Amino acid sequence: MTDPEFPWLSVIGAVPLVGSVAVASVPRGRELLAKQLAVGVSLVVLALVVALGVQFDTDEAGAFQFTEYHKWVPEFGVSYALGVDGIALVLLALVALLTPVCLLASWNDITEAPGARRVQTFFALMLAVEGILVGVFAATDVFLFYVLFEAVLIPMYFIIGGFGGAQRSYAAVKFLIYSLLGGLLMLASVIGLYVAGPGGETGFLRSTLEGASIDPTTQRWLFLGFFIAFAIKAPLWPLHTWLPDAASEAPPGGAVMLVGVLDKIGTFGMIAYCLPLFPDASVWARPVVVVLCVVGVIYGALVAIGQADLMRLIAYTSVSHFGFIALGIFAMTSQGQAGSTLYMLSHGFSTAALFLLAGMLAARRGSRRIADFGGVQRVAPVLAGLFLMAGLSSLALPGFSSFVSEFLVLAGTYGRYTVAAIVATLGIVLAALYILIVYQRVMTGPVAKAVEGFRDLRPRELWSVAPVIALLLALGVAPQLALDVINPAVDRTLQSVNQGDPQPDVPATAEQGSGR
Amino acid sequence: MSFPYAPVLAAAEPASVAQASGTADLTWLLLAFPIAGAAVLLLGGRRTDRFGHLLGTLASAASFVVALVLWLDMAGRDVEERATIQKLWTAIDVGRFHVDIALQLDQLSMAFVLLITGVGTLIHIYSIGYMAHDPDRRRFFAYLNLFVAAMLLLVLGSDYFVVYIGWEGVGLASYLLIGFWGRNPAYATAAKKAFVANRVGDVGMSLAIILMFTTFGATDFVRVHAAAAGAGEGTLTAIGLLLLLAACGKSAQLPLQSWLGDAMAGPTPVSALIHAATMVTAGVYLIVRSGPIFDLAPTAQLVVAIVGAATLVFGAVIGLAKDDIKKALAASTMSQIGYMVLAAGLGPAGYAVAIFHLLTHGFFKAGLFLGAGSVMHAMNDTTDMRRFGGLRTAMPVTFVTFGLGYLAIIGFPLLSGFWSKDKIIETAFHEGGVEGWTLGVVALLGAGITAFYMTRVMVMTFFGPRRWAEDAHPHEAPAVMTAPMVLLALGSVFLGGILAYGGMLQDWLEPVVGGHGEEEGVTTLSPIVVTLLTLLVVAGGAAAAYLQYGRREVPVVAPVGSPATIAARNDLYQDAFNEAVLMRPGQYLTRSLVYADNRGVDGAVNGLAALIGGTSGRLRRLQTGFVRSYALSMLGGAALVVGALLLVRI
Amino acid sequence: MGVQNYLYLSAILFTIGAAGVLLRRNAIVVFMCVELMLNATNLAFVTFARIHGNLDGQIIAFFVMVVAAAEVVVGLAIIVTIFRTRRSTSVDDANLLKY
Amino acid sequence: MTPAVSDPLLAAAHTSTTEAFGFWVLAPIAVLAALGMLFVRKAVHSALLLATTMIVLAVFYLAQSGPFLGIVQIVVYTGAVMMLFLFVLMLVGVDSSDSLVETLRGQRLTGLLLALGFGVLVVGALGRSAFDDVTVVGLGTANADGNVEGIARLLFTDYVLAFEVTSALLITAALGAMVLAHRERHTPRKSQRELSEERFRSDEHPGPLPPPGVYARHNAVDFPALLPDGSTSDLSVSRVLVARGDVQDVQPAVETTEQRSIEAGEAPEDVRPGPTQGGRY
Repeated sequence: MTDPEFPWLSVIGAVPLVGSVAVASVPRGRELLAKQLAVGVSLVVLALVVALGVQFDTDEAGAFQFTEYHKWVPEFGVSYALGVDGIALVLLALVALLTPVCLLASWNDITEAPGARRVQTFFALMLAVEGILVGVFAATDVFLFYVLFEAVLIPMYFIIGGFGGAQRSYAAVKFLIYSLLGGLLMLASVIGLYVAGPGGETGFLRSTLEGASIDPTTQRWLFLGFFIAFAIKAPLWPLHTWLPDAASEAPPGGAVMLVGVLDKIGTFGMIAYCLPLFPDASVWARPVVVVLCVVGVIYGALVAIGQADLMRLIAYTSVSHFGFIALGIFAMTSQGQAGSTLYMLSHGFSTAALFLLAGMLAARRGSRRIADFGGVQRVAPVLAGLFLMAGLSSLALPGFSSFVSEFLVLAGTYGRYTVAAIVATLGIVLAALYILIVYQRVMTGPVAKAVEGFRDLRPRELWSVAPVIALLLALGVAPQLALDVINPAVDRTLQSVNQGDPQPDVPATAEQGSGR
Repeated sequence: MSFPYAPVLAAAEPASVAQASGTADLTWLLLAFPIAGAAVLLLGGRRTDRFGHLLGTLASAASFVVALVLWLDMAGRDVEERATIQKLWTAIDVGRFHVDIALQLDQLSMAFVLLITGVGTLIHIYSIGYMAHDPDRRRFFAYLNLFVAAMLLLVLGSDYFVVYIGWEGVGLASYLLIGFWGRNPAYATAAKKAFVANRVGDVGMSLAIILMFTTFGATDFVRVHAAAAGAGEGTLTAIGLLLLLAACGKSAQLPLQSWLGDAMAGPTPVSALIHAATMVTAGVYLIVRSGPIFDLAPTAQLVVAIVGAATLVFGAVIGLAKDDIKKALAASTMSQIGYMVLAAGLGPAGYAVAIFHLLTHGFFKAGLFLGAGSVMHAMNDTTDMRRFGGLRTAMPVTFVTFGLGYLAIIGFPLLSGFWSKDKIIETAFHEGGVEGWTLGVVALLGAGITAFYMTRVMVMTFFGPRRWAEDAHPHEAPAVMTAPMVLLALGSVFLGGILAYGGMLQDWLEPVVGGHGEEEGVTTLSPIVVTLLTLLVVAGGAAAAYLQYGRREVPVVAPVGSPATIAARNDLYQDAFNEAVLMRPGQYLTRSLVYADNRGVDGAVNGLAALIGGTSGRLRRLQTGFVRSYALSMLGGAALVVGALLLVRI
Repeated sequence: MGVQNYLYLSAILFTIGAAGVLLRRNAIVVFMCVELMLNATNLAFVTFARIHGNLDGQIIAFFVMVVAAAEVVVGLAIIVTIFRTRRSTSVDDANLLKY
Repeated sequence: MTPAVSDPLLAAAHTSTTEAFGFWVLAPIAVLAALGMLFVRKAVHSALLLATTMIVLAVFYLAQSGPFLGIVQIVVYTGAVMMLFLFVLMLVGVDSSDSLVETLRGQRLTGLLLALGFGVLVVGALGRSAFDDVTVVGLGTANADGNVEGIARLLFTDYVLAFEVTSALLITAALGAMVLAHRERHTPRKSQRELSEERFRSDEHPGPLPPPGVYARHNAVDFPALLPDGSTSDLSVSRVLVARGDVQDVQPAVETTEQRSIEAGEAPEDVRPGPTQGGRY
């Protein structure tokens, strides 16, 4: 297994895809087998990713490791090239961790799906999403990335449209068309990139393109194509409106997959593609992007406060959080970008926990409306406790990794865009409001009539959410574990855009803290 | 103003804050016990219900023991070697941003550690009795342990970032405990209000730390304080004001004071520990700890003093009209912390005094709250003082301990409060100039009002005729509750004297907060005069209250009262103000944004879709289904192509 | 006379065929007009074969005929089927495939 | 390249006078026939006119050194394909004729204009191409071994794949035509007994209706039969006669005794007991 030639990434991507086919072919009537098989496959993927992480050379985290290269369409410079750096590794870990969680949490949700949709199909689609996402994060060829970027929409479309709530087809179509619109712009840019780049058999490799000097005007246009696609995916204000619909209509497991992992493609794309491929254009667009991000932070939080639907509320908090993530990326400081990368992880976990718990609440109550709950804490204290923990993580309470990431983003931004950082800091007050208001309305107060019969979390539900919370806490206490992997990759990104950290006005004279 | 601290550090930093070794290595244990306690109780669930309260108390007591050991060890060392730092692990290392999870145990933190673990343990013990009948007692102790751990982290952190972690940790514990009886919607709202108000303060904290980072490239005390001298005054003022904002949130100072009264929704031990003795004083700690920054930013310092003075009066005035015993005490807490903040705003001269008052206040206010808890416990959780009266015979122990606490807070000679409050007023006058006079007079006035409202509380509760509800059968609390009250009462009586004896506390704190007596302000009034004046004012206040409430009948239902009374009863309209200025517009903004998002942003998206759909609906009509129409357009196309080809050829 | 006259003839016949397709409503007549167009192109192919001196044009014309034969067979079968159900051979009646 | 003028197969490099004469005679016929196709009302006339054009084209193929194609044109097109057309026309109704009134608004004008424009464009394009500079090679060399051999050689070498594919196409087409023309039976054929029972169960008159001539006042074919209610039956006269307008008018006898008796019984209006249909019962 330690063979350096072993195609780790291909295998990690292929296992869930093969598993997906296997799960789909489980005959009707054997739903349990399909579920077990799906969870088993996702755990195998997790084990593989852990093995990958163990072998990952942290000192060289800035460079791509476990690289694979095969020609695909050499005439157009397209190749099948995989590799991970620190940032991609973090996201791979996110995918691998959240998939089994989602599958476990969706155990019984799908049987209640309307119509005669097969349980097998749902689990197979989830595995398909996982497999494609692995490819998205591991691709080092722009064209391959694009293909997978679009491909992942298909299983997700069916997850939302096939297994979602009452408005599912509206939400699914909106999600698909919105994303495809971005994808179209990106396709144009991908082609343009090849034309403007050096071309040749490896003309789509990131390594080829990152060094290419493209003239500024072209760069800007190409950048816009990529950026809008990523901004839709992320989603940045004001391109966010598909998210609340899609996330609230999708089944909870699917919503986690969508918001927790799939949307990270957007922010991952910004840091891994937009910046290194179009350094000048990124710096050119920076002020506008920063403004959008800050607006998103405040706007998302304010709108979240006003939501009446549990799932939509969580979706809008994500809009706010994605604002933070993109802000950190475009602040172009090591703190900002490392914070953003860590934020992707934290946001994935905390949103996952929130969505899953909200899903469990909704499944018990049969409604997603906040007003339909009340006093859940009395009848289901564990559920309420975990919900509070997830919420606290979402509002970036110290001790959770989201706090570290949010703080790093703000600290990184302040040096470059002081006003933006100050305004964004107001987001932490609003975050407290939206989480605590929903906690107060749902969990505290007198026990509502319809809530009285609630049973607390089943062991399966507990074990699907508890690990996520535990990870959030662990990374909150010792974030350096993740930052060690992220930092070199972030430094490389910053080098590519030729941006250094702002220097402090009055550098402290004492030696670096590590000496003590 | 002298600034003895930073240059020394810059020159010989390692000597000043030594790496922990020997006994000081145990610092981490202080935190480990309560964290472990909280973790076991929270994760263990119902299984730990039987022994949860004992385990929680044990964890706190163990911490206290460790604190005592550490204290003895520290006291045994030379003054220069007392401060130690124990680095646990590196939390963050990104670019220049480097944060170690490290515990700095110096004289200042030591004082706090002893207060927190000591008073904390007493309150744990008290709670065993107080919460005996609550089905969720285990959870309560888990939260208490969590609070102790977070508070210890707050005072032990060697880095503003670590302090921030503890800072939010205590906020969380406070939130959980205020909302402990969250089935009452008002309590849950109070909890949320406290957390949000604290969060506003946290914005200040965040920005202050970030500003330190961008200015100095560091956030730990040692390096920041050492480099502070090199920064511009504007920056330092900004940092100072941001830290003040943080302190206002946590310590319920103007303008973020409104949450403290509502926070009394929590169980009374919580009010005693968190909302009187420890957490709410964190702001004072922060300001004192950041002394080197404030010393270089006189504007910020002045604002601190003004905020303190304003809150002092504000709280006291509210205290005058409150009929709820806990709310009256909460108002008093606000006011007393105003004293501390005022002192902290007076520069190095005031830091030690602020801490002094903080410590004594911790004892007597905790004692008062526990007494109030005992009364409520006896009176079926009634808090309305108009339904009390004449309890001194029913509850002698409570009466005595509460009475001692009362005497301490109004500054009865030789009791704890006398020493510390007197010092503050004295220091304020000492400042000289218009500021000094104003602050001094305000502080003096505050002492008088304090005497008035505390006497009112005392008289209405323990003296006069019995105005009890029908079903009230007051009885003395069990020993597990009275014992802590007695201990705290002893502290209220003697602590001040001990600490003041020969300037003991000031000497102890001097290496951290700077010198005291030598500080020569303008001698305006000699200490004796100030003391006498204070006593006079206090006596006047107390006498007035006695005349008002001791001699006359206290109506069971509150009379309408003058406009001033109504205003004070309504917390001087602070909630109304917040509601009108923040909440209503906020709700309106939120609602309109939701509308705008649905109709505007999403409307644009859906509108675009509808436009495309509509256009294609029109275009669809071209598909008549008539083959010949299609053939026509095909021929047209062919003609166009031929024509185009011809054109190109020409 | 030059060979191009054949081409002119071809063009004219093609145009007439096209006009017939547009103007006539009887499916069979329309079909016949299509055949006329095909024939017109065949004439052009044959003429071009002559001009260029190789037989490829004739081969193509041959293939056109074969394909036309196949097309006629299927097309007429379709017309008969439609007629059977709708009792009409008007192309305007078969307009269900709209909007 | 040595074009042997005497051999008609090889002579195609130039247009002989004979050819020119033939062309100028036949081409107008083709065009007129084609135009006629456009304007005649009856489909069968169109078919005949098309056949004319095709035969003319066959002659032109022959004239242009394409004897094989010429023959194929006559055999396959004018023979087989046109037969098929006529056959279908018979199925559909030989006498059916189009109404030439245009139903699609603007279709006729636009169609004509477009077709005209297209023709003008193509003809213009042809006119612009400088044919004078092009030397007409002629098929002398290509047809050296005979036209059929030449075509066969190409067909079985260069075009063999296309040729084979064509065979597949033809088979598919044949199958397709069969499938399309075949009418699927979904129910078993009804037996005599079932038909009879069905008839008696229905409300219709079960017995045979009066045969032709029962109420007739003439026995000539151009006199329609009378229905029980006294009106004439359209079905009783051949459509050909109706189309010609040769049907004699019959004034039914008013208020005959038979009619009254029938009205008293059952004389539904929709019963059309035409003489030709009587046999079906």
